[in-house]
Order: sequence, then structure tokens, then C-alpha cells
Amino acid sequence: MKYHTPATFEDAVGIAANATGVTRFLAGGTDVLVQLRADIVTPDDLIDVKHIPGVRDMTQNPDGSWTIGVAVAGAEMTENPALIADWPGVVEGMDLIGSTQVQGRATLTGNLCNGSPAGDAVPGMIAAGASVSVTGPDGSREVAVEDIPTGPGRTSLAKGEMVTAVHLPARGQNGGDAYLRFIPRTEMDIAVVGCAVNLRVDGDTITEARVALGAVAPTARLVEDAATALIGSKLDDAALEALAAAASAACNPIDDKRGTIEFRTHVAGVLAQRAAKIAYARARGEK
Amino acid sequence: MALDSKTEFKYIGTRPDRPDGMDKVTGKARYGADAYAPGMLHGAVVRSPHAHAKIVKIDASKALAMKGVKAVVTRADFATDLEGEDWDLLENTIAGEKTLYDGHAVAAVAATSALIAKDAAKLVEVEYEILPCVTDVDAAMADGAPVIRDGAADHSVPEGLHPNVVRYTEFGRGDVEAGFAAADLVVERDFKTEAVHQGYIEPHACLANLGADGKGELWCCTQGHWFVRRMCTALLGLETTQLRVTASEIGGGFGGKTTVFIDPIALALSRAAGKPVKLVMSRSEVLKASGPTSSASMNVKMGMTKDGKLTAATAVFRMQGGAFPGAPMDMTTMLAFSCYDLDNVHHEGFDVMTNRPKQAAYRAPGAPMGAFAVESVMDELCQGLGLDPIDARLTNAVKEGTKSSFGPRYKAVGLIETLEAAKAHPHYSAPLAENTGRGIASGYWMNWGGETSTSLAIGEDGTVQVGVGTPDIGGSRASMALMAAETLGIPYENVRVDVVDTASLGVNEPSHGSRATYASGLAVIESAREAITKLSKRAADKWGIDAEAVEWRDGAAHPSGPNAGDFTPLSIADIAGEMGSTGGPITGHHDASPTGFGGSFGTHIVDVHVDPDTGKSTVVRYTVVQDAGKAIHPSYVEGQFQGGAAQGIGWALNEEYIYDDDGRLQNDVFLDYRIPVASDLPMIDTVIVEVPNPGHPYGVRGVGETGITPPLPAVACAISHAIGHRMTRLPISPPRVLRAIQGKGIS
Amino acid sequence: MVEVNLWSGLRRFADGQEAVEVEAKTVAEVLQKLVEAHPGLDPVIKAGVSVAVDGEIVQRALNHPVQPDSEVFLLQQFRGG
Amino acid sequence: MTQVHVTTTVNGDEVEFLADPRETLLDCLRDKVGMTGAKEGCGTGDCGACSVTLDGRLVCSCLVLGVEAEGKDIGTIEGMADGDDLHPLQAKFIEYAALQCGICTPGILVATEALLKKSPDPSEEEVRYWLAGNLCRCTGYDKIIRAVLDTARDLREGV
Repeated sequence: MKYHTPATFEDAVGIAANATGVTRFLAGGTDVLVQLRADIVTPDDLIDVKHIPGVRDMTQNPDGSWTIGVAVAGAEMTENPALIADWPGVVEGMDLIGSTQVQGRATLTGNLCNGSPAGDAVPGMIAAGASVSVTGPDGSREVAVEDIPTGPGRTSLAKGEMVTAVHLPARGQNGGDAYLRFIPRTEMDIAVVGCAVNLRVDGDTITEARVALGAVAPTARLVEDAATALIGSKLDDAALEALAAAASAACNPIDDKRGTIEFRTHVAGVLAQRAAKIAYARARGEK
Repeated sequence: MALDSKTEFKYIGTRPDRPDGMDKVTGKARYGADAYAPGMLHGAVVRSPHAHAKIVKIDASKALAMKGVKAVVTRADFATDLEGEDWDLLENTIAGEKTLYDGHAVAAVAATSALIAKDAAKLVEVEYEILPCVTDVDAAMADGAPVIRDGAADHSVPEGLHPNVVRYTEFGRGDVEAGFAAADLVVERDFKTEAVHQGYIEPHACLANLGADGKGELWCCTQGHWFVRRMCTALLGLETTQLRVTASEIGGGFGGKTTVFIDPIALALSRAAGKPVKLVMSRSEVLKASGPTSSASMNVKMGMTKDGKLTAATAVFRMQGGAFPGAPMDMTTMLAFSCYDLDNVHHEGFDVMTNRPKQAAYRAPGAPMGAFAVESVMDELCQGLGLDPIDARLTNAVKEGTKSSFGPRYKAVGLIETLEAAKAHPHYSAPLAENTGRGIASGYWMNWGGETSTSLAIGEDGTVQVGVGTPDIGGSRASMALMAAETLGIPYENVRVDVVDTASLGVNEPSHGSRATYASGLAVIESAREAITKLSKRAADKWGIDAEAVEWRDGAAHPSGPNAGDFTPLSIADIAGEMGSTGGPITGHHDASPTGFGGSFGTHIVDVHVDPDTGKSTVVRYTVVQDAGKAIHPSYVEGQFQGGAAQGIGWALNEEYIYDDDGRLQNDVFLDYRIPVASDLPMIDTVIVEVPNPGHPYGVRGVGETGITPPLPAVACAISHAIGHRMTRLPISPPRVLRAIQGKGIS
Repeated sequence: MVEVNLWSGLRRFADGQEAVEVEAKTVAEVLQKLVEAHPGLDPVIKAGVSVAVDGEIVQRALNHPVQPDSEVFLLQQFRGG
Repeated sequence: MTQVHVTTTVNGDEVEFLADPRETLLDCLRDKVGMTGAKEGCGTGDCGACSVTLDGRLVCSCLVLGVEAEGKDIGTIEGMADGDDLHPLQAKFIEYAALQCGICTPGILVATEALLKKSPDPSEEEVRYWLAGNLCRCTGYDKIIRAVLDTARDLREGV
């Protein structure tokens, strides 16, 4: 295994594009090192992106949007009050990944590019309408977060391509988001179901909504029917019921060691309702 | 050995700092993997990816050709003339003709670095012929189940059972049918528990050095280094005493480190390579290929009158212990009804082999499963008859002189005292929040004595060194020092206790069976008494009086009364300072297999909240009441209570071995083998009950194991009350609870 | 004579008896006399049993004394963790 | 074998070692620097026994490569006491019997020291969640949590 510490994204992409074997990018390493240890993936070239200037920066842009560097650790996000004020759901999704120790290393980008359908940071980003910058040998592009994962462990990134930043839209007025997951313990588990809700209100009425589910399908997914159930409502019982039904209907999960199809499908509806209530309260300023 | 009349203690019952505390909080303490030797090689084990397969061929030529590889060993490098349990042990250590479970060792490599060893292990080519496998206990007993090993059954198994049933037991007394007929309510239920792992945080690790001359040294983390010595020398064909085994500090054992897995392999690699070899298991190897518990399929039936008297009880326990005989169905059957005075009782037990690793002891081995089933039925009887669960237990509780369900009469025991203390505890009468249930359960472990050898020597300044052979897992050196200090009448700080190597004492059984504080403690007291006799004799010689005229108190020799003469007392330091010229070194020593161990009963109270929408259970309050006989160091007694409760909670709620249809373990990392984390648990309140054990000078009972027995039923009953459905299968995972709430059964 | 209580699974090795009377002053003698009277018990005892004398589980303490009025039980071998 | 030369600071002292890029910081601390206080309980970041600080940030040293330590500042359990003077957390752990086998203790002490630096007055819930990645199988956590809360109180009150 060769270890590289490129000083620019161009160099990093160059190494990856020219590599003949298995390549991995190293940011927080909390997935890469586990896979290395378990002999699941031993890269021939390991490209540590942390020496590239700016990768540890969290920047609020003049339009209110956020740019999060690819090596920003979860712990750094949870120490950023302005980011938490804007996107509490995104931050709490990130914060749920692993232990305090893992938070010292794990990144939004890593969680996304690992391609796990159960990544806790992903539904929050999708619900927020986040996008990522992707750079490759043929130039750069902006991609919606929901278009990155294509299946368990797989992404739409081509050979030599890498994510260079995460973009969260401007929060704007009267908006709120939230992320909840179900795990059997209180900490340290992979999500059995994850659900993020992001919405905007006008008075008591929901005017915009995005709902994303994790761990209930081959990828985290945006559930438009769930959003439809919310928009125009005052989060009354009928809307909550329609929301739960839409969330459950969007599930296409598997039975595995962490949960059953039946359980995941039911709990997706429960979490959607609970996350919607939190997001609604946040949007209305009841924080 | 009888209970002393002594009831006032100066040191016993205090809470001094443990002697190894400083090393353990500064990172200096040396555990299994913390040993290094000059010229040391690193080992790696080649393991079967198949649950059941014939080994057709092993080709190590590519591995041996790798630069830095110094040796490869296979089964051919071990003794060939073994039978019985030694053969089982070898077969489990390294596969012979067949691999019997996912992760079964097949070969091992030694190389100049851990990475080279790991890479070389991947180059050992093993050709397998895959065989059908079975991992469930009921499936393994059914007609047509794959046979793990024909002819493994012993004399106890009646004809007509599947060859995977390798041991059978059946016992009882009275007329159970008449008993059930006399009952106002009879409850019968089937129960199932999954296998769990001890979950010690320190993986098995050792450093072996064995020469061609058959002399060797082994450093390893173990609960019993004499056991390790006997097992390793048998498997390698060595003379027992030519191997010196040193026990490292041990990072948890809970029964799982009373046997060997990698130690014989490291010794074989060292013998083959002519160099020291370090071998450390990964967590995945620990979960796949050390010794988890048995899993169980059970049926319990009990009858009760409307005033709470049990009239009859029967139980059937089918337990799998992996690909070898040894599931603890004997302990399960004997202890299942150990809390209750029963005239009509019957037990049946089956030891069943499956394609899983050979089970090892885990804290009160066999008892928690039985308690889960029996205490759950007891709870349902109380519920059905509208009885208070503690009152009903008091009605039937065993006491001194009661004939146990397995035969012998109890000596002084403390079940009634724990029940009364639990009933009086504020927890028992505290109001319950919505969606919260309260569970009560009692449990028992009979404890153990076992082969024990200790020594004690007086230093020139009157301080004392004690050597024991029972590795210190949870603070036992502090307890030994307290007992030595109490007996000698010298300050706790003046006693140093070491766990010494196998060359330094006679045979010691491991720290198992909750025996260390009882048996080694008793031997330390006797060693101290022997030293006192010698110290008193030196004083008597100096004073020119009879030794009988000398009384030892407060760390000094005194004339026993006015008739003995008027002499200034001689302190231990006074006598020790002159011992070289008054007869030589002064020591005490004691060897025994003490039998006066007294069992320990406990009663637990737990409140569990259940989220009705997701089925998630949260333990919100927990109280442990247990009989310690006499708590030598109460902090470490409380620690045992709390640790046992936490492990039991994990077993009840989330821990389980998950195998797929091909017999491959699905959760071989701590991420998915879910032991309780700090945020999962509440504070665990403790009440130490002290009903002295008549078989120990200071009344000590072992306390280590009982505490894991009541949590399984207590938690299950609490959840059952919270949701209104009886939970009969562990773990009580959220999907199972949700199904029960939704009325879909609890499969 | 000492009455030795067998667990009921052993009855088939002891002519259907649940209790066997033997002349013995120690645990070793108890076990030896049992096997002499009922050779079918030999593999059971060789495989390992515990012996309880008057409520004390003495396991293999072969020299442990036994009185004529002692309550003696053969038990399955104890194992701890 | 392509070993990388690494220069780093451990507990204030500069150290150098050669690391295969596949070796973790934990491997390097234990096998190359001779500091065996950090333990490997899982190798996958699930148990916390290998906890160290990396530029002041709490991490699992099994989830950091040795080569990543270049130019970093690492803190381990061996650096927690000031000579013979134990850190108040270390003393309280002994006093409260907050350890049994002790294998998890170095990791828990390093983690709680980091907590108290960040949050001098933590609630019980905060301590429990902060330590959720530090598995202890012996104690049931009770005495550990009490030791941390009471040390925090002592430090606040200047005891």
C-alpha cells in the first residue's frame, strides 16, 4: 500500500486517475481503516486529502449558504454554533456517527462516499438539499447529494473523481430540520432506520418540505410522497398519518442482523412523524 | 474450616486503595499483549471460513517461501495420542480432519512482523470439501440433522436420540403429576436464549518460548495458569513442570479465560521456529473462535396454590455447547429451582453439539438460562394468582436445612434475607411511570473451593509478601491483603500480594466458580496463622517460655497472661529483624481443596421503559441485593454486583450470536455484538446482605457469579409487565417487542 | 451403612434404585463400593461426579469422612466461570 | 516493504519511528515507541481502549495510521500524571474502585480528561454519552460515572 499526501485536489485526482490498483481517499479514516483491518479492502494507493489547504474549513458564504471542507470532523461541526443554528438536523446526523473518538475524525464526505445506505449524515444532507463539488480528470461538477450513492458501497463517482466540498443551501427564514435514527442501544450502533425532515413554514402552515430516509433501501433516498403529505398542512394528525404511510411505503429494506423488513418499514413511519414534529417546532422558532 | 467467633474487624470491611491501582491508572500494568522478548516473532492463525468442512489438503509452500516467515504449524505439530477431554481441547485448538465451525483454526504462521505473518497466513492454501452444517439446538436434535461427530455421545444418552445429543441427565423427586393436580394454577412455557459472549475487553494474547529440549515459558492472560500449563503440556506432549506459565494482568475473563485457544499454537510455533512467538487474537477471532456460552431451548412447568405455595415443577433444558460435549446442562438443571423448597420436582437436560465454537464458562455457567425460564414462570404464576412476587418467593424460599431441588440440604444461606431487603428497599414501592414495568427475580450460584496453594513470607523489616495462584480479575489482591493484615494485625499497606507463576506454588485452580476470595483468601489466612505460630515461637524462645504462653495480637507477640511472665511485647518487625539469627526465614504456607464454600443468593429489582411505537427497551432503575457472607472489600463486592447486572442486562436485551444459513457468524465486531455502553445503563444500586458462610473463618461467600443470574428474568418480566405480553425469547430485541405489542407473536 | 442418593438418571445403572447403601468411612470408599455393587456406575464416576456429604459439596475430596447417618448425594460435576 | 519515516510528539517528547503505511498509530505507539498504555480491544473503533489525543482531539489510535502522525502532537495515558502526582481523575478512579480488570481504564481516563477540559460541569447524561465509545465489561459503569462526576466537582471547587 502506497500512502500519498497530495497538496492540491489536482494532484490527488492525478494520483487516483493514474492508479492501476485499488484506490481510496483518506479523510477521517473511520471506514477506510476498519475495512483495511478486516481485509475487506486493502488499497494499493491511499490518498490522504488532509494536506490540501482548506479541507478543514467551514465557511458561511455571503448568501448564507455553507461550504464544508472534506476533512472537517464531526466534532468540529458540533462546536460551530452558527452551523448548528442553521442546520441542526444535518449536524445531529453527523454527530450520531460513532463515539466521541470517532467524531474526532469522521467526516460528512466520508460518510457519503462510503456508500452505506445507513450512513447517518446522508439523509440530513439530502433533506437539506445539499450538493457536493466533484472534481475529476475531466473537470469539476456539482452533484446533488442524493445522486452520489448508487447502492450499498457504490457511488456515482467515476475513476479518478473525488468530492472536494459539501454545500448546504442558505437556511432562509422560518425553516427547520431534524434527523432521528433508530438503534437498539443508545449509541455506537449502525442505524436500523434513519429519517431526516427539512421544512419551511408560513405561520402554522408548511410551505416546503423534504423528507429523506436511510437504511430502508439500497441507498438513502428522498421521499417525495412524504414531503407532499406535509406541504400545505399544519402538521395535524391527518398529515402525520399520511407522512408515516408515505415513509413506510417508500421502504424497500432487507432482513438482516440489525433489523427486519417489517420492523424497518413500521419504524420509518414512526421516525418520520417524530422528526417532522421537531423540524416543525424548529421552523416555528420553538427551539 | 469453621467460622471464627470474631465479629469485630479492624481491616476487613474497609475500602483501601487496591495495590495495583497506580499501575492500572497510569498505563504501566502489563496485560497479555504487553509482553515483548528479544528476537520475538509474531504469529497469525489461518482459520476456516466454513462452518463444517473436510480438510482435503493444506499447502503452506507459498507462505513458507515468503521473506520473514519462520514457521508454519498444523495439527501434525501436536500430540497424537490424546483422548477424551484432551482430544476435544486439541481438536478445538487446531482442526484435524474436519473444521467444525466458522473460524476454527487450521494452521498458523510465525514471521518477523505481525504484518508479514498476517500476509503469509493468507497464502496458506487450504482445500475444503464443504459439509452441511447446523447451528440451532433444536435443529441439531431433529431427524436428519448433519452429524457433527458420530460416537461422541457418552454412557448417559438413552438410545434413539440424534448422535448430536452427547450427554443426558434426568433427576427429581416426589410425584409431579399429583403436585400439578393440587395446584390452583399451572403455567407451562417454552423459552429460548441465544448464545452470548463474555465480552472481556482484552483479546486473548500470549508470548511463548519453547525450546527443542522441551523446556518452555509462557506469558498469557488467563484466569488460571496451572490449567493453562496442564492443557498446553498435554497438547504438546511435554512434561508438566517443564513449562513455566506466568499470568499477565488480565483484562477480563468471566469464565472465558479458564481454557486455552491460542497458547498451544504459540508454543508449537515457537518450538518450530526456535524463537519466542507472540500471538494475539483480533476481536473478530475472539468472537468467532473463543468460547461463548451455550444457547438454550427450554420448557418449564410450575404449579402454585392460591396462597402462593409451589406444588410441583418440571423443566427440560436442551443446550448446545458448540462442536464438542460440554454444554452446562448439568448446572442448569441443578440450579434451575435452587431458590425453592419443592417436594415434587423433575429435571431433564440435553447436551447437544452444533457447528459452533466450543462453549466455555461464562459467569455462573448454565444458571442464567434456567433462571430466565423458571423465574419468568414464577412471575406469571404470581401475576395469575394476584400475589406479590416477593411474598410468593418468601413462601417458597429455601433456608438452612431445606432439601435443595438437586438433593443436598442447604447450610446457612441468605435468600430470605435478600428478599426481605429487596421488599424493604424504596425501589420496590416506588411509583412506575407510563409504559414502564417492574421485574423481580432471584438467583443462585453455589460457588466453589478447588485446589489452592498460597505462601506468605515475612520481610526483614516486618512487612509481608503473599503469593497467590488465582489471577486477580476484579481486585482480589486487595481482599487478600486485607485478610492477611487482619490475621496478622498489621497495616494493610504492609502487605504486598502477588499473583505468582506456576513454578512458585503448588497447583491452583483458576479464578473461577467465585472461588478466589473464598479459597485463596482462606489459604492466605491459614498461611498467616502458620507464620504467626512461627513468630510466636521465636518470641517464646527469646523470652525462654513455652510457645503456648505467647499470644499474638495487634501485630505483636505478647505474654499470654501474668503467669507467662512480664515481657515487653515483640512486634513483627522486632522478630523479623532478628530472624536470620533466630532460626532463619519465617514463612507460612497452605495447600488445600477447601469444601466449605457457601453459595450466594441474590434478588434484583428492575424498572424498564418500553417505547410502544418502536419496541425499544430502556432500563431506568436497577437494584441488586445479594448475600456476600462477609464483604472483605465492599467496593469490589458492589463492583461484582453491578458488573453482573450489566452483563445480564446485555444478555436480556441486545447480545446474541447471529449465524446465517451457512453457519457464518454475522456479528463478529463490537459494532454488531452489542454489549451495554455507558449511556445504556442507569446507576446500579446495591445492597450487601451478610449472612456469614459457616465454612470460612471470616464468613466469606464468593460473590462473582450470582449477579448475572437474576437480570435475565427480571428484565424480561419488567418488559412483559410494561407491554402486557410475556417475553419468552432472548434477546428481547426491539423487533420482537414490537411484534408482541402488535399481537403478532414473538418469533 | 451409608445411604447414597443417586440422581434418577443413574437408576438404570443401579438396578432401578435411587438410593444405594454401602459400608464406607470416606468419600473414596463410597465411590469404590458403589462401583463394586453396580459396575455400570464406573464410567459415570470416572467421567467425574461431585459428592455432597451433609450439605457440603466435597467434589473429589476423597479423604473426606462419611458417617453412617450422613446424607450423601452423588451430583453431576460442578463447573464454574 | 516501504516504510515511512515519521517524526511526531508524544506527551511533549519528540519521537521518531518507521511505519508501514498499513500500521495504525496504536501499533506504532505500542510496538515502536514502547508505550503500551493504549490497548487494542477491537481494532475497529468500537471500544475506546486505545483512546489518545491527536492535536488535542480525542481519537481512537486504532483508527489513525501511524504515518498520519507526522508532525502531530499526541497525548497518551503515560502523559496524564505529572511525575509521581496522579491526575485527580486517576486518584479518584482508585479511590472509588472505578476499575476492576483495568484494561479499559487508560482509554476511559484519556477520554474523561478530554471531557473535563471541554465541559467542567458535565451532567451524568453527558458523561455517559461522552463515554459511550469506551466499553467496560466489568463495572456496569456506575463507579466510573461517579468518579468522573465527583472529580469534576472537586476540580470546580478547587479541592
